[in-house]
Amino acid sequence: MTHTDSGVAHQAIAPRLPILDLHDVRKRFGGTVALNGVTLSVAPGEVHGLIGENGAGKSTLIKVLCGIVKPDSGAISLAGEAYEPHTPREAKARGLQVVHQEFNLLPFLSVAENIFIEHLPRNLFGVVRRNDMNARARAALDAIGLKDIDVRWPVERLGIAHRQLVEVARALMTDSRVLILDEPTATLTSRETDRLFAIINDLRSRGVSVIFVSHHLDEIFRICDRVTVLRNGETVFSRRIGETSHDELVRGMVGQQLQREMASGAISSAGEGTALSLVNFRHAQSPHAEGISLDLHKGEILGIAGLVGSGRTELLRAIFAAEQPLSGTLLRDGKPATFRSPREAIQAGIGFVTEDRKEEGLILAMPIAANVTLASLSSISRVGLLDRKMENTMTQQFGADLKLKYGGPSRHAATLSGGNQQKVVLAKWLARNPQILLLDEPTRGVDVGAKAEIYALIRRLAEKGLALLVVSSELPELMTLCDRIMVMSQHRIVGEVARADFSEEKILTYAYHGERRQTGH
Amino acid sequence: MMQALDKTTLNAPTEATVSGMSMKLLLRDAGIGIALLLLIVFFSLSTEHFLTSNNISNILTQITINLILAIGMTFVILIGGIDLSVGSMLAFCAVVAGTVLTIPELSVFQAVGLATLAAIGTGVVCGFLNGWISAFWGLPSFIVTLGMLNIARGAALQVTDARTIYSFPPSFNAFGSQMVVGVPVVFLIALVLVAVAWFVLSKTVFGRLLYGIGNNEEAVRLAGHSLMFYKVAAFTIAGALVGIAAMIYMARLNIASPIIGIGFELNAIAAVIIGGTSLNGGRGTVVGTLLGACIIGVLANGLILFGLSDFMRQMITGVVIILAVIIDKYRERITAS
Amino acid sequence: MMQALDKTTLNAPTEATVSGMSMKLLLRDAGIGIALLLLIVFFSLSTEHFLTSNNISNILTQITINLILAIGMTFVILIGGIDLSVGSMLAFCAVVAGTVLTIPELSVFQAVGLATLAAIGTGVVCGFLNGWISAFWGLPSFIVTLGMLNIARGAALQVTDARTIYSFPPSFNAFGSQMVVGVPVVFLIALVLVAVAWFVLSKTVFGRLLYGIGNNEEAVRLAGHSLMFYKVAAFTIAGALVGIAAMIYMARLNIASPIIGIGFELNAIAAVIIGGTSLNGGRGTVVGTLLGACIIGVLANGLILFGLSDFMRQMITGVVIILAVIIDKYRERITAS
Amino acid sequence: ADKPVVGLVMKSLANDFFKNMLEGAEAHEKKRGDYELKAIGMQNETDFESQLNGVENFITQGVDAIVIAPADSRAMVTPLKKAMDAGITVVNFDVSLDEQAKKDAGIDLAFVGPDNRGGAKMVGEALAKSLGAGGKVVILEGNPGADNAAQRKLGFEDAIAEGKLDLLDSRTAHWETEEANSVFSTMLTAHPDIQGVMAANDSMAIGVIKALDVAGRSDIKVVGFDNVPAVAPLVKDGKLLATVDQFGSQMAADAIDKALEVVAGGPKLEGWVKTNIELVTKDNVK
Ligand SMILES: Nc1ncnc2c1ncn2[C@@H]1O[C@H](COP(=O)(O)OP(=O)(O)OP(=O)(O)O)[C@@H](O)[C@H]1O
Ligand SMILES: Nc1ncnc2c1ncn2[C@@H]1O[C@H](COP(=O)(O)OP(=O)(O)OP(=O)(O)O)[C@@H](O)[C@H]1O
Ligand SMILES: [Mg+2]
Ligand SMILES: [Mg+2]
Repeated sequence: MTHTDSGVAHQAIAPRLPILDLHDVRKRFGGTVALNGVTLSVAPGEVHGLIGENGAGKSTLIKVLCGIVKPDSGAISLAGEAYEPHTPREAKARGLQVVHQEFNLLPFLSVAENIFIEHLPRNLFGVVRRNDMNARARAALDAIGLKDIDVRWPVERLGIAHRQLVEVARALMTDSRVLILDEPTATLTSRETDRLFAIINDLRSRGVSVIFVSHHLDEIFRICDRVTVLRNGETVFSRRIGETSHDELVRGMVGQQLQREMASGAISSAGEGTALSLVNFRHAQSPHAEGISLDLHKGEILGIAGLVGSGRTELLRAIFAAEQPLSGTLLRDGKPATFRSPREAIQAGIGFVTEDRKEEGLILAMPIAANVTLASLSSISRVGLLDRKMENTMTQQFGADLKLKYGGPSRHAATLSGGNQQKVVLAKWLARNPQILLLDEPTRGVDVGAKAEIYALIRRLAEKGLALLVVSSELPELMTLCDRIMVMSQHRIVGEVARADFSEEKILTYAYHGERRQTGH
Repeated sequence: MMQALDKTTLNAPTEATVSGMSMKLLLRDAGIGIALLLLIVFFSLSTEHFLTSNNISNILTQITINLILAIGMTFVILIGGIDLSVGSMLAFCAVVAGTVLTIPELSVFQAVGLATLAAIGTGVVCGFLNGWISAFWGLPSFIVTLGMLNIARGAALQVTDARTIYSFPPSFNAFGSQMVVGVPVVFLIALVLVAVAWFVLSKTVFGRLLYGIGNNEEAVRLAGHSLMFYKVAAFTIAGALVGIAAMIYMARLNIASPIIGIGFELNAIAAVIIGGTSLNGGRGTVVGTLLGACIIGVLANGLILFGLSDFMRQMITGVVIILAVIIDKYRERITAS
Repeated sequence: MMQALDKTTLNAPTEATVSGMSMKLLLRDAGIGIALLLLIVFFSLSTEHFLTSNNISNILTQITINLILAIGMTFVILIGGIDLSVGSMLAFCAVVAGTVLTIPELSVFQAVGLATLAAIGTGVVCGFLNGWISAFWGLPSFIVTLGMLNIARGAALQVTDARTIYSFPPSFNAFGSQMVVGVPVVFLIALVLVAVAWFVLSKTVFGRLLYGIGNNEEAVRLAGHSLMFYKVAAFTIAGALVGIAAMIYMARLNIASPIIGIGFELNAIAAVIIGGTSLNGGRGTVVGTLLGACIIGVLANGLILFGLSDFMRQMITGVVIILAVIIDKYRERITAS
Repeated sequence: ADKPVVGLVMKSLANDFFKNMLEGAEAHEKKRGDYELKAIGMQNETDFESQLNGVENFITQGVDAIVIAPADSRAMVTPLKKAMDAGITVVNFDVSLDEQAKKDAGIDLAFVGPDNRGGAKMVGEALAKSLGAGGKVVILEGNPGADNAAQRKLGFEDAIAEGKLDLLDSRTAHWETEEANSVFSTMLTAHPDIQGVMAANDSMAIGVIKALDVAGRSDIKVVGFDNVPAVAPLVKDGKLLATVDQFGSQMAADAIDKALEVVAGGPKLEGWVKTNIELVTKDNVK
């Protein structure tokens, strides 16, 4: 490396010649500075963590690397040669593979076709060798532990976590020199995450470099050799993993010491009557006639844990009447209620933060303000006329509350970073002032700082008497937040753990228990 | 529209940018405006009569029907639908209204009033059916309105037995060619409709949700809004506007025939899309539609004045339509960078 | 299609399910097949001549042109595009080929060969332009092909000076009405084209990527494929098929006129969409298109045999088109649960 | 002084009949050399608006005379009145404006043109003669709602009544060859005993004849209308029993002559200046 540091503290010089080297890369989108001098080098066979707050520029950096976004300035070299990809095709040809943060799947094509979309196996005449493809896709899925889905299914039928794994499988199909994973674990439970790490380890041993983006610092410590911290589009520092600490990384990301919000387990005052109870509540996808029964008290935070595909999302959707329940009773404040549409659920004071923000949560091509107010239009309008001033005030207020990093209320939601988009979805429901809030993976893609804020917010809401039902694939999250955790497996509630008894081991035992019973392992 | 806002407003999301916003608003529609301007300049220089006040008012009259249909079409396309039945519905509304208009027992005043109600009512019923059938059954509106295209045309022919209705009250016909300071009254009506549509689409909750549905139906549904209502409403509005267009058609041509309006749907859709509205829904403005309709009208008029043979004229029309949207793309690329 | 797979195959993803798969495949297209069957049963019972071999071969002949156009349209719609120019292109291809066919110096063999090349070549050029202009400039294909609709029609009129070309070689005309065991040869050609299209779309890499583009263009681009190539290819294939349809038209009717094919695009699109292909692209089959074309053809024929008046017939046609897709929806709901 | 300008307003130029008419007019302009011709057509036959726009454009351009083949016999009355009020000489040809509509608008306008109904009757009679009383016939109509289509149908019906023919079915094929072919094939299935076909134009007759070829029915007689070049071989072969020539190329030229007379200060035209029509059969086809 010939360049001099611009105030960036490089710790150790990489042992070998770096495979990928970025120097002072910059990118602006109109008035937003997304990258403001990123310097980074990745050694061959190294797993390099990339961390930073929401909107720090991680995804933009990755888009630069794979030829989607053209940087304004800066130098990039790949294996010692200058590297300026203009198209994703070019990037792939040079040996870069990416799993993007937002999904890029073909919903009506089969899982196998999605996995092989880059190079569909063909014979001389361009005919797809379907058997071969399906078999190899099967093997690829088995390798990452996705045994329970058929490779001939259309991707449309998969849940969000499975989709993420399919994307990972796709990226692994081609041999690459550098594999970039943008928040692959955001939708995974610990079991899938473990498998993914095993794969990463294997790649490392074969000399492939991996850039790994995550908001989970424990994952960074588990898998990475080195880590680079971005803040406001700038490299703060790069360190060997052994030479840094959790606190130092957090300080690097947010620029100050964060209060350990996670630890404070202030328990909300549960138990002033049930806000919602389900009795033998069953939806169309559930294989069990007895359905699901549970009680959610006012002011309570009830967590639902479970492995991917255990039916948590579908339960929430059925409660919200996004899908019609089949049978069973739903009691709202003790009174039986039937919702025929989300509209009626909302009128009964229920809000639903969906897990797939792109498909169900946001209108990406519309302004942030329009998204924030989407569920509470009546409160920003008079006789059907929109009050833009009120709308903007409301947006700015929630923007401030949730520490949203955004250009302005009138910018499109699509211009936000992934984590900030998630905050907009939250704001949409908070603006509605619900009495019951269903949260499906509420902090998916949210950075540590913001996560703490969201936790605090959820707790404040509970203190105000809201009943919260939280589905999350992160056990620490549930254990920090919840008063009670129910564990689902195979569409059943297989166990319940009270706060006093919280332990990962206990919850996982329940979660795998159902699994074992089913598959006979 | 909200989507019009450009990147530069980014760091000043305060009230002070309102005038900046309208500038951007203008700029957004300017691409197609530039194409229109080029056309106007070209025809002004190359033909003798193009810029005479007489010809301008001709053009405005000639644009009117298509513009009114295109306003309704904008609503439908914004929610991601399409309405192929407007031409047939125009004929059906016209013959129903024409029948009322020629009832001898009625005074002119009554006849015109009832006929207007009949025209709009017919349009509303057909539009409602279009919207309801597609929303309730979840069918593509392309097919449903293709069905309605046949149904309305058949009905128009059936009720009149393929005969033309004529002999409308003279004062009604006079209205069709009335001018106010050189501008045809019928065009002014269309302009008022543009203004109302613009207001509804950009200033009301209703309009906001139409855009939302065009962008992401599921998100709007999960936010507790009834998709059915808004979809049906968009098609019904389109139907009502067809009814108004039918009255104006009758006032202009003095007849109501069951075979009018064939192919009008393509012209209306073309105006909407040339005007920058996305066929996938969720994006576009009614001001763009106005400009799109102007382009089509100016082109048709100017090429005749230019003296091209009919066949050449048809070819050139095709080329210019494509060029107009290419110019719009150029503008987009330039303002984006 | 893969999409056909239902939940029941879920736990047995082995080779043993292949026959189960074809069952599902049938079931998927069956919805519209049921609608077709209902129509056929109805007309068989209610009219005397419907099920005669003569009438069946009539229907097959009458379907042929629309079916061939609809095959090409399937390619275009699958990638999320639309082609409004097929009717005009049909006329343009026909008059170009007709001109070649009537060159007196050529032997029949040469004339027919060259004319076929000319027809397909003309279609390929127009289709290529459609695809290239929309892909290169990122324009909606609706507008580009609307432009081409005007250009090709104008060109057809210009080259012929609006005159009909006639007097083709008798052996060429004979071919147009040839039968093989009661089935018109032209229909067999269309069936072969269906089979080829089905193979290309479902079995080849090319076809799968067309589906992919219709599903999620961006994802296909990110996977390193050239969108340009596939988009241009889809429109070019549609153009080539228009050329073939033009030759069949000429062989059947013995003339080539610049005003043929008006409105054919709507019929072709209707066949595709009734056949279950999504207008948004990415989903559908050419077998569905075949069934859709059959529905349209059976309806047109049956309603005349049924003795309905022209106007009633038009109305009923509209109603049945809508009913057919409603039946398809029902099937979907039932198989889904 | 400038030559007088004549605005010729026609229907769709996209067919042989009007194309011939236009060429006749253009040849006429060259031959006379004392006027300037401006011609416009329309997109399709039901596109009344573009004809209306054409008339308005001619008024704007200040032409001396408008010679018009109206797309609709009633819709064009108002704009033509406007033209007359602007001092423009107007001559109506090809299709006559509606008498009642003219009276209502308070204008008096001559018509130069053929008798569509008479022509249709003429060709219908030829068919009746060949079939004899009781012959079973079907009609293929033009565009429903079009004046000439309605006139021709009436003419056919006159001939059927007089010749005591038996009308089995009457349907539109919208002037089109392909549609006529399909519709007629199906009519033939429903009524295998058809003996004669009256097609309201030759394009449809071509489609019918092709359907008869395929069905192998050389016993059915067909008559058409317009005498377009493409039917000449069919008339010679006897596949088309008869058609009617309206001498379209002459018609516009005649109307222009009449208009120029008035522009030059001649007396106002009145009534119906009938133009020639002729039955074309095997005996006189060229
Ligand atoms: N196309 C765009 N137009 C305008 N601004 C953009 C665009 N893409 C990204 N940005 C902005 O650039 C900044 C960096 O975004 P980026 O997506 O790289 O963040 P990130 O580090 O990946 O965050 P997260 O952890 O939330 O995914 C953000 O402020 C974002 O709003
Ligand atoms: N459309 C569908 N067709 C078939 N199976 C489906 C479909 N959608 C979901 N499933 C299956 O239903 C089960 C429950 O899915 P659900 O999304 O509710 O699980 P989850 O616990 O929320 O997991 P995730 O983390 O994936 O969201 C899974 O086995 C999933 O594969
Ligand atoms: Mg990101
Ligand atoms: Mg889930």
